[in-house]
Amino acid sequence: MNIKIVAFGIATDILKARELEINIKDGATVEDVKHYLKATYPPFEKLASLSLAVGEEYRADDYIITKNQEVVIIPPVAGG
Amino acid sequence: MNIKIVAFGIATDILKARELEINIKDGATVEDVKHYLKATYPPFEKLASLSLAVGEEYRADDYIITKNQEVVIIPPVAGG
Amino acid sequence: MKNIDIQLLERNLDSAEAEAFVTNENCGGIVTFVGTVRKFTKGKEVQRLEFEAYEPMAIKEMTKIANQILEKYPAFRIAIHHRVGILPLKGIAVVISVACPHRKDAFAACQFAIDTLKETVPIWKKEIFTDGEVWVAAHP
Amino acid sequence: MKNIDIQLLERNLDSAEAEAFVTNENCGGIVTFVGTVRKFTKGKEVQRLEFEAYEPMAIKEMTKIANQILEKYPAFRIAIHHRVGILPLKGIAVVISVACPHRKDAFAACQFAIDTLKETVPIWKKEIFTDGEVWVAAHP
Repeated sequence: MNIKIVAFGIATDILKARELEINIKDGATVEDVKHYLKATYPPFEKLASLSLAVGEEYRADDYIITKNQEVVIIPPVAGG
Repeated sequence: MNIKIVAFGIATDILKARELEINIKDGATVEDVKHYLKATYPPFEKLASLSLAVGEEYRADDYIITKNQEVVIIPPVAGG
Repeated sequence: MKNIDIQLLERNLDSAEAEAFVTNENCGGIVTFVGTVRKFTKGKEVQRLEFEAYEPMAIKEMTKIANQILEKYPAFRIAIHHRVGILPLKGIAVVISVACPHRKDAFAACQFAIDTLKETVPIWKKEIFTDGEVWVAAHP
Repeated sequence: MKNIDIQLLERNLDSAEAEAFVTNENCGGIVTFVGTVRKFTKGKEVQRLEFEAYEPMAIKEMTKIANQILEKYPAFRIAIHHRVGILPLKGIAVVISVACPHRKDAFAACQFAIDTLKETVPIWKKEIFTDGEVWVAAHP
């Protein structure tokens, strides 16, 4: 299935894009997408943390992503 | 000796004056003045605390007051 | 009566606005945290900052913090204003103001709010130096 | 550079003045405490407050607190502004603002300052109700 990836902060620099579409197995989880990202873009391995959000909420590793969902990469936050 | 007493807050109400002069034995201490005040004006007994200042500093009970010094009554403070 | 004021702003923040929002006659203590841009990070001189936010989720996470404050503390009102975009030196990055009947709770609640904001709210900060730039906290 | 700003004022206090004084490019965290007049004390409605200060000693004691803050905490600047005279409902009685490089110290220092002020500074507060008045904290 295809899913849309949206990047912020340093993730934009790593992907060299704000958004991209990836093809991943049906029923992929948040953990699967993290593996995909780290394998495809090794700089993700070096970040202090890596979270994914779906539907404007942080999602746990076992969260199952469905077709056409937008997955947002949340690298270490630094507000304040 | 004579000393000048200056009152603030509720002490003004108790003394019914901002200032008064009292006659007390030579070499009287802060403790002696507190005893004098409590004996002469019983409402001082009922306050949550009673401190005296001389020269714009809080003084301990054994501080010796000298002639013509100004003794300031500091009832419980409530700034802020 | 609305008790929560959450804003992401691309203009100068003014702590007086947050304080005015939270002030109310039931509260005796207002504690306000203002986070400003420091001139030096690890000995390097910062030229300016750039804040980027995942805006809808940032608003949602800041609202969660505010609701937590109202549940966990005897707090009546809270304002959280965060800057986005380019910020010069000494500029204000964040203002958090909390009003409680008593001061001790206001200190605890305000500190909880900024500590949590720095952990959960999807906002990123880039420091721009004369000789480069870095995404703050990205790497261990 | 003067790092301490102590004032007793017979006009409306403005927290922005205290914050502006403490803001500096070495500090990332400013914590401000604002103490306001609450409408009800023990169920009775307050009409207004009157503050009386033993002014020279109050200034001296507030300066002591500020110096303690600069010694005990990694604080760069502190402002303490206290109201005297008649204060209406919701009026500001005190503003304390502290700037530190890091926020945790600014919270601790500001809280220490207001806690100590309430114990040591010779200022008295009279609450005026519709049916009488009382010197706050005078009796146990």
